[in-house]
Amino acid sequence: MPKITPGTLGAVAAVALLLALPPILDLVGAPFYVDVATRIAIFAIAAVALDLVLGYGGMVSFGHAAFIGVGAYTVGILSTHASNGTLLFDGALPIGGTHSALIAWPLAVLASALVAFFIGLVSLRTRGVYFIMITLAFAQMIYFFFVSLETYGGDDGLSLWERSSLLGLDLYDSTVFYYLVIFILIAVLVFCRRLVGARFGRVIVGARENERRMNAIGFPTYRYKLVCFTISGAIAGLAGALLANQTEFVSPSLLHWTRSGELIVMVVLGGMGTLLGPVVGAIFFLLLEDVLSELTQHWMIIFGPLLILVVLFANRGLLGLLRRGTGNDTR
Amino acid sequence: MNPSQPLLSVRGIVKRYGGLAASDGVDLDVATGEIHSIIGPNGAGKTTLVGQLSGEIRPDAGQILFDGRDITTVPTYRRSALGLARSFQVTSIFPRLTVLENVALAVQAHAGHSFVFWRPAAEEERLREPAREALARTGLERHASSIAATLAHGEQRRLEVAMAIATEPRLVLLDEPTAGMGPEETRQMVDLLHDLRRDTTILLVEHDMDVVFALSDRISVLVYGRVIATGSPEAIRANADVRDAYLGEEYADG
Amino acid sequence: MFMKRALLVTAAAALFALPAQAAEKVKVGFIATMSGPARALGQDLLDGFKLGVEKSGGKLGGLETEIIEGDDQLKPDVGRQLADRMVKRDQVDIIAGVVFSNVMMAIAGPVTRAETFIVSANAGPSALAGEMCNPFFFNVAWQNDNTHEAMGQHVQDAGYKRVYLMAPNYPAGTDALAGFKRFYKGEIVGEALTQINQPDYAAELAQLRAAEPDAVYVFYPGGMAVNFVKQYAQAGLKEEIPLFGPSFLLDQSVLQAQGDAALGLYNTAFWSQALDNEANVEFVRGFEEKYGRLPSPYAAQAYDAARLIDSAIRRVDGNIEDKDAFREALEAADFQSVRGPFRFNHNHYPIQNYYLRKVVKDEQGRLVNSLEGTVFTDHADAYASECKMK
Amino acid sequence: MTAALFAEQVLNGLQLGVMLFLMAAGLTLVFGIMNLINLAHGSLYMMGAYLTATFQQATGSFFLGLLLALPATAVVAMLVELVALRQLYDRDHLDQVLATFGLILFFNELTRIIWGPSAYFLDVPEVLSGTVEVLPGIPYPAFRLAILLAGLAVAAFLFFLIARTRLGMLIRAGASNREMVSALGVDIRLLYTLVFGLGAALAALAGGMAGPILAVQVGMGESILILTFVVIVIGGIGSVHGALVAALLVGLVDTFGSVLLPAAAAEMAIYLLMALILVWRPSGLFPVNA
Repeated sequence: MPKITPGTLGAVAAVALLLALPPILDLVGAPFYVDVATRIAIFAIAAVALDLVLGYGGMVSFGHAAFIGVGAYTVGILSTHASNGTLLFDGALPIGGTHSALIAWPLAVLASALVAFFIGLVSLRTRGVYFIMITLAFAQMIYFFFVSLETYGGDDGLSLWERSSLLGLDLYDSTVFYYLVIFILIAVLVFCRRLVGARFGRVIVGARENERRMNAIGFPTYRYKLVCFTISGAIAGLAGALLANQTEFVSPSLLHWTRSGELIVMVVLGGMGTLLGPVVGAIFFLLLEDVLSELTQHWMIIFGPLLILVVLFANRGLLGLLRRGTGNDTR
Repeated sequence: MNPSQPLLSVRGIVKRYGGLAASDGVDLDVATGEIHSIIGPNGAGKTTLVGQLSGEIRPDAGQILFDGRDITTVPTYRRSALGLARSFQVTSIFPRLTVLENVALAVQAHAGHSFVFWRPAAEEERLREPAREALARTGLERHASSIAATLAHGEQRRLEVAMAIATEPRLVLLDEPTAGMGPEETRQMVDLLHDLRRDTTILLVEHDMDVVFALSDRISVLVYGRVIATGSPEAIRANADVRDAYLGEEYADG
Repeated sequence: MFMKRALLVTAAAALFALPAQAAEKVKVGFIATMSGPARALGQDLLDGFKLGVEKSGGKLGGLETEIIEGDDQLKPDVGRQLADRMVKRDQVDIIAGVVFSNVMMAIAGPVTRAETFIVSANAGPSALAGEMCNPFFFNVAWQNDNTHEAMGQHVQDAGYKRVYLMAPNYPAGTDALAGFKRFYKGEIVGEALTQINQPDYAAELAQLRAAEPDAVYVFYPGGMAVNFVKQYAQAGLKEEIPLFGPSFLLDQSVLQAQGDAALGLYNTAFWSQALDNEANVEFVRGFEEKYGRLPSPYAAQAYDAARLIDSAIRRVDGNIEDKDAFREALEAADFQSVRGPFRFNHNHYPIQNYYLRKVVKDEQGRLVNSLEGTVFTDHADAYASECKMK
Repeated sequence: MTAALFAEQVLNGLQLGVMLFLMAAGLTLVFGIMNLINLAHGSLYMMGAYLTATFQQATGSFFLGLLLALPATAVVAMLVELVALRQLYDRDHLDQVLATFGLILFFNELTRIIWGPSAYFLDVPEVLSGTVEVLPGIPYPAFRLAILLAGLAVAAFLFFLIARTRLGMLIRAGASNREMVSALGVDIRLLYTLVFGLGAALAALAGGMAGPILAVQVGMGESILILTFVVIVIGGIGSVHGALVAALLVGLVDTFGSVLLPAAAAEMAIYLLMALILVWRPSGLFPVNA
């Protein structure tokens, strides 16, 4: 199967560039940008997760920030309990906190997956605008849940006393943390690539294209969409766990509804229903936000119309623009 | 299976929209191996009947039995698993997938569960082989790798049929398979259906009377939500009620 | 944990400290919320701070001064990224500003770990006053609870027996009510926590009226303050039951939008533009001249932040690289604060007076806070005892 | 809770309800007819409040200010429709969500540049400044009562407009059959622009009337926007009478939730209500295309 195609070459080049980034930045005297790149990569993971439901599954989720938040809070809460030595649950089976990434991160993924499962269970019964709005409503519920969660800082948020510990790696070292995040991003991309090409992915794409037909040829599409939604939530939760570690801080602002909107922007900006699209979108979105906000306080007045222009004239995303010439469009 | 028992049996199904009964006690038996056609004027309730048979519409009353089993409340996707396949009146394919992928998806629905996350579906011969066979049978094999949306109308209609038969169903419900076709395309479709009858029972909802009378073993006439007559093509043609209600003017004009 | 680490690092730094050279330039990273609905506060902070820098002729402590501005968008992770960039790329000496506690909590760890000083011009989370207090963190405004404690004392002194409390349901809100209750000993007849950024309080006001309290104490900042004060007056409650609040409920950033609904209401603050000291008179006049509006307490705090930094740089003769000396210079707080007496507690939070103010109209018919008395003299916060710093 | 207090809370709930209805009516019409999700509907509400305040200061009269703000907001909205939104009618919902999300950012920043970052002042008009004793011992703010009555009057007018007038007939026809409207010789694009303007005027009315009660500030549109979406989703998107029922329902649940439930639960009550209703009826209480 591994043929040398332009795509494979591009992927190899991209990975090489990602790996070489920290030394390059060091060389040009801008090592700080490793942190920026890390943050972009984390949001890229979340955007890829969203693209799985949005681009491949055609489910416009307006609540994905909630899953990032749940993942981040899981790590934050476990870390708090580990730091002050208190128990998370008391009673017959007392459970304490932990700093260990090997425990905390899978739990973050699991928690987000569970939340996504239950939200999906209800939301996927609806269609179209109703789906958009009900996912937004659920995300708002979770947002307010964390706002009122006074034990864990409520609206003020929760400081991570320590970053997670992972196999003796120094996660405080920007470069180490960067490589870890890049490794996870690539792993997520590979997993998603396999997933969309496998039977499961075919069902998801089929349901996007023509759900009625999928039912008629014998697929219980609801089930598959629910699993897809859950997987997507789980990956977003992983991004949340990473973000909590990078920021060393978790707060409800992570779950604000505009965050869900920004994630959608990233996916569409880069190109829906492609795997690299969301990555490109995250890079472009966050850099643009950064550059514009350094340019002027009123950067939103540029950013807003820019968004409209993208939708009107480049709604296949940046990747789509690049590919228009070559006619190589996988969507 | 009891040979004397009909494969599909509809007992008095009723479906009302507001005050209007789109199905007003429809009775219908389809025997194994036959081509059974349903005809009727516009507004007779054919679309509603097809919806109920495929499971997209739930009847208010009555029963649908498939191979003796009550499937009245069985969801669409499970009817397909039981061996009841269908095509759509308005072409319903996956326009952005290739022709082969379209059919392979239909095969996939019947080849075990699809919670497979790692192994590429494109490498599963178990899916592609039957799909290619179905394409060969419907004369579409040379289009296998074309994007479905690029096919001509008649070819898309045949792709519909290919998707329906790829799963080796026991009964195919074909909803106006020749809709919008020219004479040459219609002739190809008739040949295809002739060929299909060797392996499967066909329930045909069709407007084109030439097709109906050329193919059918039996015909049921639906008028105002009721079956007013069922019989061989000759019997139907001779039936005075049918002629009064419908056939006369339309067939004469046709 | 990072507390311990920071102390270790400090000790190491002290061991290897070289005779410091006077720096030529001081770089200040100024982080504030400059976009979104909460932008007004950020603008006040920035304007106040810039005026404070101008007072030294644009040179804090006589050093060339560069201010690098950053908009945290009220997103802690964005604030964190800004702080990282300022510390690592721009290599600022001090990070100042910061409106919101959640942003401060996100940046405090990494910035102090990098041994960069933070001079908070507003955010004063209790954690940083107590167990997470830090040698590199200074708050030149107030600790969240203080203003509420002062009003608790005043309402107690004024003899009100039955008080009804309201605040938004978030930590600053619950802290506010806790602060009030720390000094108010009468009966609390009702307590309502409302949704954060809730626009309409009609339902809660009906409940409040039915509880028949003697007095009402509420904490609502920003837009919520405007909503609440207007609706309280519109419901006819203002004449019936006296309303008290912290300065945030009635400060210059919201008064104009509240209009006459605010007239006559009492509030407590660490500062008033009516304070008659030399520094304050100069500040208020200068602010009005430069920006064409009256300063809010936020502007006063930020002005003081600039004055504090100026004084500390002077005290070390520009040797800001000597972190220990610079810290001592900051601790000395050798500057004329616009609020009168000012010194730092051992947790680097202020010990200062708290005043009673009343909303009145000035000669030009503008709504302002007049000075009605002093509630607390040399008041410290309740969390200092939890701070292990020297 | 005493009977009098209960009655007062019912009034509060209804008042919030009619406010939500004014917002929801425009949004649901625009969706029903143009099939457009407009996230920027809250920006029109904000625009209405700011323009009312500005015109009030210029004319010295709140009512005159409000009266001027309605057409002004409608004109701004119709310009936006002409320039940007018109291109979105045939796009999928995702594109619409994105583009109108961009519009929110634009409008917020524009407002901030024009009117400054601080909250803006808008006072209750003199004649409505007192309280009215609606029940013995229960003084109720006259202005809120006026909002309630004005809202109900607008609702009645809207139902009359849709049920009895030619424009209403076109609106009803446009919702179900674009070709038919075109066949009647009506410029469907003009109809769309007018409907959008109507929705904007309703939002401006809500914003202008909310101005004296609330802080007129950037971002005021977002908090009501999400509630409005909850309303139209519960009511069934495209259904004006669904919007009315749902708006009153949401107003009452929100009001009673905030006094009867603990804070955390009250915040989630509305969203829980919506989830439950959608589980029961996935297309809302009054689905338009049954």
